[in-house]
Amino acid sequence: MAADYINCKNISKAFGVVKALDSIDFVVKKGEIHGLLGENGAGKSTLMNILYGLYRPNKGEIFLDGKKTIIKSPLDSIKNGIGMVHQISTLVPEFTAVENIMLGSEGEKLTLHTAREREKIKEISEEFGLQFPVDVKIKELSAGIKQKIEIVRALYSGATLLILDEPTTSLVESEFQQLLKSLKVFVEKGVTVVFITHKIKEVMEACTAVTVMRKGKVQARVEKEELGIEKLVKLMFMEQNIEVTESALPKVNLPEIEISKNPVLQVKNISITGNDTSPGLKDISFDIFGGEIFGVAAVSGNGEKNIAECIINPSVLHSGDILINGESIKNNSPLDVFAKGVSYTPEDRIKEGILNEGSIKENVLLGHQEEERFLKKKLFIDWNETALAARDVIKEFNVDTPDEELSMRRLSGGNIQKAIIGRAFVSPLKLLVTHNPTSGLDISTVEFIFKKLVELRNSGSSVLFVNEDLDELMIVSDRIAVLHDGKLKGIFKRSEYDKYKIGLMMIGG
Amino acid sequence: MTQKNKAYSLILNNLIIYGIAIILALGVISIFVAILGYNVWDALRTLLTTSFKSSFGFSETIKKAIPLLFATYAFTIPFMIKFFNIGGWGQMLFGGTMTVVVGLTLGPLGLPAIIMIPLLLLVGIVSGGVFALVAGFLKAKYNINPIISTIMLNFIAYQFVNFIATSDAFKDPLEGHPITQKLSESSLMGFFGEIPASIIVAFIAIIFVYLVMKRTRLGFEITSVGQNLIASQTYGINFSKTIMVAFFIGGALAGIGGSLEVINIHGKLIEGFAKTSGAQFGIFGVLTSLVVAGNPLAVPFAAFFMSVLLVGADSLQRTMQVPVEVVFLSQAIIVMFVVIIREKYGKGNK
Amino acid sequence: MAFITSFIESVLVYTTVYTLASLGILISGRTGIFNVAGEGIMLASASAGFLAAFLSGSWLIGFLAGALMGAFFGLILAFVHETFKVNQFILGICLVIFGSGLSDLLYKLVIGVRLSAPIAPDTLRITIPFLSKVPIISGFLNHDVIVYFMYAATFTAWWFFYRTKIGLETRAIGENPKAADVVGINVSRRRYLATIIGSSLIGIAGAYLTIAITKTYSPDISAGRGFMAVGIAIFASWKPQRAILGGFIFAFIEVMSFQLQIISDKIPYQFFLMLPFISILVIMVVFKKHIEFPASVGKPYSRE
Amino acid sequence: MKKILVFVLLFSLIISFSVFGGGETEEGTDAWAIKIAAVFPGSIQDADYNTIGYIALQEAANAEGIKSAYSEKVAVPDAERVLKEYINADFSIIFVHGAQFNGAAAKVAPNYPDVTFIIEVDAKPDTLSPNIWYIERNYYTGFYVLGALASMKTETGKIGFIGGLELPFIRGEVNAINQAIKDQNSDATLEYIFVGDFNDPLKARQAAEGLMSQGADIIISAVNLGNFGLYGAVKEANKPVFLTTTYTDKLTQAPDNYLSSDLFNFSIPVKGIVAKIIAGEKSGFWSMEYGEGKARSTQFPISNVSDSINAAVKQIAEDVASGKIVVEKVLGEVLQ
Repeated sequence: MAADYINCKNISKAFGVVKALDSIDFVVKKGEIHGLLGENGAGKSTLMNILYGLYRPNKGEIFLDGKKTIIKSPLDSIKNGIGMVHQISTLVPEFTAVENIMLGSEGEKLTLHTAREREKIKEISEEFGLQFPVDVKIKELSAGIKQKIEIVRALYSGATLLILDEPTTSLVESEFQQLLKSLKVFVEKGVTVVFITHKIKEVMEACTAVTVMRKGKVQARVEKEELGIEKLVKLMFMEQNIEVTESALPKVNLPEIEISKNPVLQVKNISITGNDTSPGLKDISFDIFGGEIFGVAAVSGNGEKNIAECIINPSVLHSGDILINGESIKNNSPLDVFAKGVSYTPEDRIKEGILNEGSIKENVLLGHQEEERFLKKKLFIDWNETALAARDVIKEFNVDTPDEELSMRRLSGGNIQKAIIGRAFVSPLKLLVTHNPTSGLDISTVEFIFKKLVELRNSGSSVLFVNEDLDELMIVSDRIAVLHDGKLKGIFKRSEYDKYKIGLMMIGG
Repeated sequence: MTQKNKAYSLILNNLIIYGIAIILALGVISIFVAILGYNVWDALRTLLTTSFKSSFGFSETIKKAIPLLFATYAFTIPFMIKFFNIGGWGQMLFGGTMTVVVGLTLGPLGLPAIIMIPLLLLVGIVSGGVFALVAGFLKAKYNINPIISTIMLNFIAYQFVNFIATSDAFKDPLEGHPITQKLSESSLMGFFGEIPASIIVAFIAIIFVYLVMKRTRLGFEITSVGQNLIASQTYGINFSKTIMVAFFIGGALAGIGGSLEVINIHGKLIEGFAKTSGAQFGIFGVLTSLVVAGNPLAVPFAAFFMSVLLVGADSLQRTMQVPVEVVFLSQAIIVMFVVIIREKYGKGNK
Repeated sequence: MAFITSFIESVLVYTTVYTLASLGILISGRTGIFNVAGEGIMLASASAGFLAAFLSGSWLIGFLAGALMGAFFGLILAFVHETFKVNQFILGICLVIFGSGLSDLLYKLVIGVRLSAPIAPDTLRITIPFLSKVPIISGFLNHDVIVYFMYAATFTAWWFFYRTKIGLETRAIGENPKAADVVGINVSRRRYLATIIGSSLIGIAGAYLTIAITKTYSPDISAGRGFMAVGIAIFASWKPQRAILGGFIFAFIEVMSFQLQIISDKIPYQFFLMLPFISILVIMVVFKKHIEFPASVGKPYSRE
Repeated sequence: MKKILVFVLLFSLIISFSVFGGGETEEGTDAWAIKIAAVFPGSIQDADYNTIGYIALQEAANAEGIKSAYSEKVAVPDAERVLKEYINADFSIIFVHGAQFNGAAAKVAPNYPDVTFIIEVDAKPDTLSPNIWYIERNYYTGFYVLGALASMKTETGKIGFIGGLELPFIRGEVNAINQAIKDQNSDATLEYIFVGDFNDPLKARQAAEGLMSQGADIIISAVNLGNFGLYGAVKEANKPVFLTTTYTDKLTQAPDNYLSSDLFNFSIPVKGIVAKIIAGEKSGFWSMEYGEGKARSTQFPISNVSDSINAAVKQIAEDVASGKIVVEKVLGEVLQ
C-alpha cells in the first residue's frame, strides 16, 4: 500500500450563503491516476481549486506527504509540486506556447531566454509524449493542443502532482486515447494524477482509484479492484440508500393525453459552429408536438445550451432550419420568435435571466415589452396592466413577496426561478424552452415547477426541457433526446426509459 | 414579513450612505478650509446658507441649478447603460450655439415669441442630441470609448462656439470678447421676478425624463440594458439602438440646457458660457450624477444641492477670499468616498 | 532644409509630452488598469513639478516632484480599485477633477501674487557632437534631457514588455489575469506597480509642460492633452513603439495646424484648432481593424 | 421614493442651517462706508493683465482708505451674477477689469443708479451712462511704436504677430503695426496668427514656432499667459528671434530675446476716477494717455538693440505722445 500523498481533512467552503463543500475528506496516494467523479456542481473543481491555492477553505486542513501544509496562493502550491490544468483554458491567447510556459517559472526576470527555454520545453514534451507547435499563438490552436500545453506547463514548473480538471470536455476520441497514454507515462515518471470528470467511461479506462462526489459531499472512495460502471452510476446519480432516493425525488402526475398531429417545433438538420466551451451542434433534427414535454439530456458542455438558444435567437444557426407551427424562423429576431408564442427561461437565471436591480414587475415585462397588451400607443408601457400580470405571476407561481414592487435580487433563488417561469406564462404559450429550470432548488419548488410544466403540456402546448439532471428528466418528460458532443445520440419514448442506458449514452458510452 | 424588513433596511441603507456623504462633504471642506487658515464655522455657514438668506441668493441658486440639472441628465441617461458621456458640456455649447445661429438668422423675419421660443428649444434639442449621437454611434459601430470621443467633441464644440461668436455674420463687432449680436426680443424668455422662466422648461424636462424612463418602452429598454446586458439581449432588446438613443436623449437634454442659457440668461452667444465657478457645467454634472449613482429621479434634488454648494462657494470666495478650488477639490474627494461606500455597503447581499 | 529641421524640432517637444503620457497610460493598461485620469495627473504634476523646480532651483528636483505627484495619483487609483473594486472610469474622472483643483490650489498657496512670474530653471540640454549639426537628424537630437528620457523610456518599455520575462508576465496579466494568477504571479501587486510607475511617467509629462516648455505655471495648462494621450494609447494598441509614433503623429498635426493657419487666410482659424481632436477620432475609426485592447483592460479581477 | 425621502431630510438640514445662521447680514455692517470691488477675468497671480488690475485696485483703495474686495477668474457669462452679488453686499464702486464684461455692466448699471461702475473700452461711446466711468485703453498707439521697432530690427523682413482671439482691439493693434511698417518705408511683412485663447502657453508656443519656421525673426505678442510659451520658443530657436510683450516688463523671462513691452498702468486712471467718484462725479470718460510716465507707455530702454534703434524708437514714441505722429484707430477689420 502506497503512502497518502494528499490528505484533505474536513474541508468546507461556502460562497456567500451557498455551501459548495461540506466536510470533505479526500485522499490521493502516490502513483495513482485518481478519478474525481461527480455531476456538475458536485464540488469537484472547488475542492481542487482549494488544493491549488486559488480558493481558501473556510475550514479544514491539507496534508501533503503527511506534512500539514497551508496553501495561500498558486505560488505556494507550485512550490509544493502541485500543477493544475483548468477546465477553462488559463493560457494567454495572444502568446505562443513557449511564452505561456515561461510565465511564472523561476529564474531571472530581466531576460527572455526564449531559445534556451524552447529547447527545455521540447525536451519535456518529448519525454512525456506531448508534442505541439511551440511558436504559434495560442488563439490559433485547437482545444486539444491547448491542453497539452497546459500539462507541459505544469510539468515544466516541476509538478509531481498533476490535477486535470475535466480534461476531456473538448477532446475527440483519438485525442483522449493519446491523453490516456500520456497519463501512463506520467505515472511511470513518478507524477501522480488527479483526473476530474463526469464521464464514467473515462474513469473506467484511465483511473486506478476513484472518489465520487455528489452535492458537495464525498460519496465514497473506490479502489481499482472494486470499480464497476453500475456502482459508479449509482454513486454518482443516486443517494447510497435507494429508499431515501425514492422519496427524495419530486413527484409529478403525468396523465396520458392526446398528442397533436402537427409539430409545434421542427428542427431540421441544424448545425452551429462550436467554440472553447461548447462543441456546437452537428446536424440535429427532431420534432416536438403539441401536448408533450420533450426532454434533452446532456452533460453540460455538449451543445445543450446551443439547442435552447438557437430557437430563441436563430441568427446563430450555421446551417439547417427551424420551423414553428410550420413557419420558418430562420431570419427572425428574438422578439419575432416570442411573438410566435415561444418563451424561454435561460440556464443561468441570475446572469442571463433577470434584471437584478429591477422590480418583479419590471422583470415580468422583460421579453413582453413589445406586446400590445403592455404597450399603449406603441410608446408607453401600461404599468397597471404589467402590475396585474405580475400579480398573476406572483399568485399563480407562489412567489414569496409582499408585492410586485420588490427588487428582484431580494428574492431567493427558488422565487426568482418561479418568477422567470411565471413570466413565460404571461402571454399565450405554444412552446416553452426551458434550460435547467430546477438547478439548485429545493424539492418542493422543483415539484411546483414541474406541475406548471405539466399543466402547460396538458393544455396542448409543448415544452423543450433541457436539463442536466436525468432523474428529473425521466419524471417529467414524454420523450428524452440524448445529446453528446453536439450530436443527437438517440430519442427515448417514456416506455423505453432506462436510467442506466441513458446515463451511459450521456457520457459517451 | 422579512421582505418588508429588507425593503426598510434598503431605505435605511441609502439614508446612511447619503448621510455619510454629506458629513464627509462638510468634513473634507472643513479640513481644507482649516488648513488654509480660515474660520471653519463661518465658512460652512456661508457655504450652506447663502442660497437661503436672500431672494438674490435663492434666484442665483435656481439659475445655476437649471443648467446643472440638464448637464447632470446628459451624463445620467447614458450612464444608465454604463457608458460615460463626459460631453455634456460640448453638447450644451453646441445646442446653445446652434440656437443662436438659427435665432439670429430668423430674427429679421419677426416671428412671434410663441413660434420662436419653441423652435429655438427644438434646435437645442436636435443639435445637442445629434452631437451626442456621434459618440453613441462611434461606440456602437466602431467600439470607440465614449469617454474619449465625448471629450474630443467637447474641444470641437468649444472651437465651434468661438467660430460662430467671431464670425462676420454673427459677431458683435464692438465687444471685447467673442460675443454675438443680441437675439431679437421675440426669441427671449422672460423672468418671474428674479427667477428665470426657463424653470418651467426644467420642470417639463423633469417630468419628461420621469415619463420616458419610467413609462415608456424606451426607458424600460435603457434601464434593462444597464442592469443586465445579456438578459436584455436574450429577451430581444437591441444594444446598438439603445446606446444611440440613450446618447441622443442625454445630448438633447444638454442641448436644451445650452439653449436656455442663451435665450433666457444671456440673450446672445458668449464665448465661455455654460460655465460656473470657474468650471464647466458638464464636469459638475458628472459629479452630481455620480453622487446619486446615476438615478435620474434623484437628479433634480442633487442638482439643487450642488447649486447650493456652488453659490455658497462663490460667496465664500467673495467674503472670505477662500479659493474656489477648495470646493472643487472637495467635490471630487466626496464623490470618490460616496462611490467607495456604495460599492462596499450599498449593494446589500450580492 | 532648415525649415524641416526646425519643424521637426518643435514637433519633438510635443511628441515628448504625448509619448510620455501615453506610455504611462499603456503601462498600467497592460495590467488591466485603464487610467483615464491622465489629464488630472498632468495638471497636478505640472503644478507640483514647477513649484519644486522653482523653489529648489533644480530642474531635476522639479521632474522628480512631478513624478512623485504622478505616483501619488497612481497609488490612489490602484489602491481604491484593487481594494474596493470601484469602477476604474469613475475613479479616473474623480481624479481628473481632483487634479485640476489641486494644481491651481497648490500654486496659489505657494506663489501668491507677484508682478513678475516665477521662472523655472533651465532644463539640461544635450547636444550630440556632430549629429546635432546634421540637418533633419538634428531636429531629433538638439533637445533637453527629457526628450532623450522619452526616447529611453519608450525603448525601455518596449524592451521590458517584449524582451524580459517580467514584461511577458505583465502583459499576461492584461490579457488574462487568471492565467497569470494560476502560474503564481501576484496580479494585484503588479497592478499597483504598473499603475504607480505609469502615473509617474504621466507626471513627468505634466512637469515637462511647465518646467521645460513654458517655464512657468498657468491654469489648465494641459488643455486636454491628458485625454489625447489616452486616445494615443488606444491608437497605439497599447504598444510602446506605436505610442511614440502616435505621439509624433499627433504632435505633427498640432504643429501643422498652426502652419496651415499662416498659409490659409480663407478658412477660419478655429477649424485648424479643432484639427487635432477631429483627427484623433478619424484615426480611431480608420485604424479600427488595427486597434487591439488587452483583453482585461478596465475590468476588476478577483478569484472567486 | 427612498431617494426622495433622503433629499427631503437633506433639505431640512439646509433649512435648519439657514435658520440658526440667519439674523446677520452677509458681509459686515458698515453699509454707509464706501467699498470698492473689482472683477478680474483671470488669476490675479498672472503677473500680467490681471495683476496690474489688482494693483490698481489696491492702490486706489489705499489712497482713499476704503475697503476693497475682488473676484478673480470670473467667466464672462458669470459676470452679471458677480456684479449683482457685490451690489447686494453694498459695494458702491465696482471696477470691471476687461472689456469682455462690458455687456454685463451695461445691463446691470441702469438698475442700480447708486452704484458706480468703472469699465474699460476701446472707443468712446456715443452717450455716457449716468453711473459708468469709461477708461479708454488705446492699445493701438503702443503697438504702433512696437511695429516701428520691429520693422527696424527685423533682418528677414518678416514680423510675426500672435493674438488670442480676433477682437476689435486686436485688429486695432494689427492695423497700427501695419501703419508703422508703412511709415518706416520698410519692406517687412506682417504675418498674424490667432491661437484661440489668450492663456494657452502651448498653443502660443506652437504658433510662434509656426511663424519662426516661416522666417519671422520678430514676434509681437498680444496674448497674456500665452506669453510663457513664447519665451521657450524664442530661446530654443536656431537663429536669433526677438519678441515684444504687453502690460508689464518681462525682460527677465527671456533676457537675450526680449525687446520691449507695451506697458499699462491702470493705477493712474483707477485712482483718479475713484477720487472723482468720491467727490461726487459719477460718470465720465478717461482716455489712457500715451507717453513716458503716463498710463500707457513703451518700455525703455529697448533691450538687445543698437543705441541708434533705441534712440530712433524713443523719438517715434515721443512723436506719438506729442501727437506729431497720428496713429489711425481702425478696429472694425484688419486692413490688407
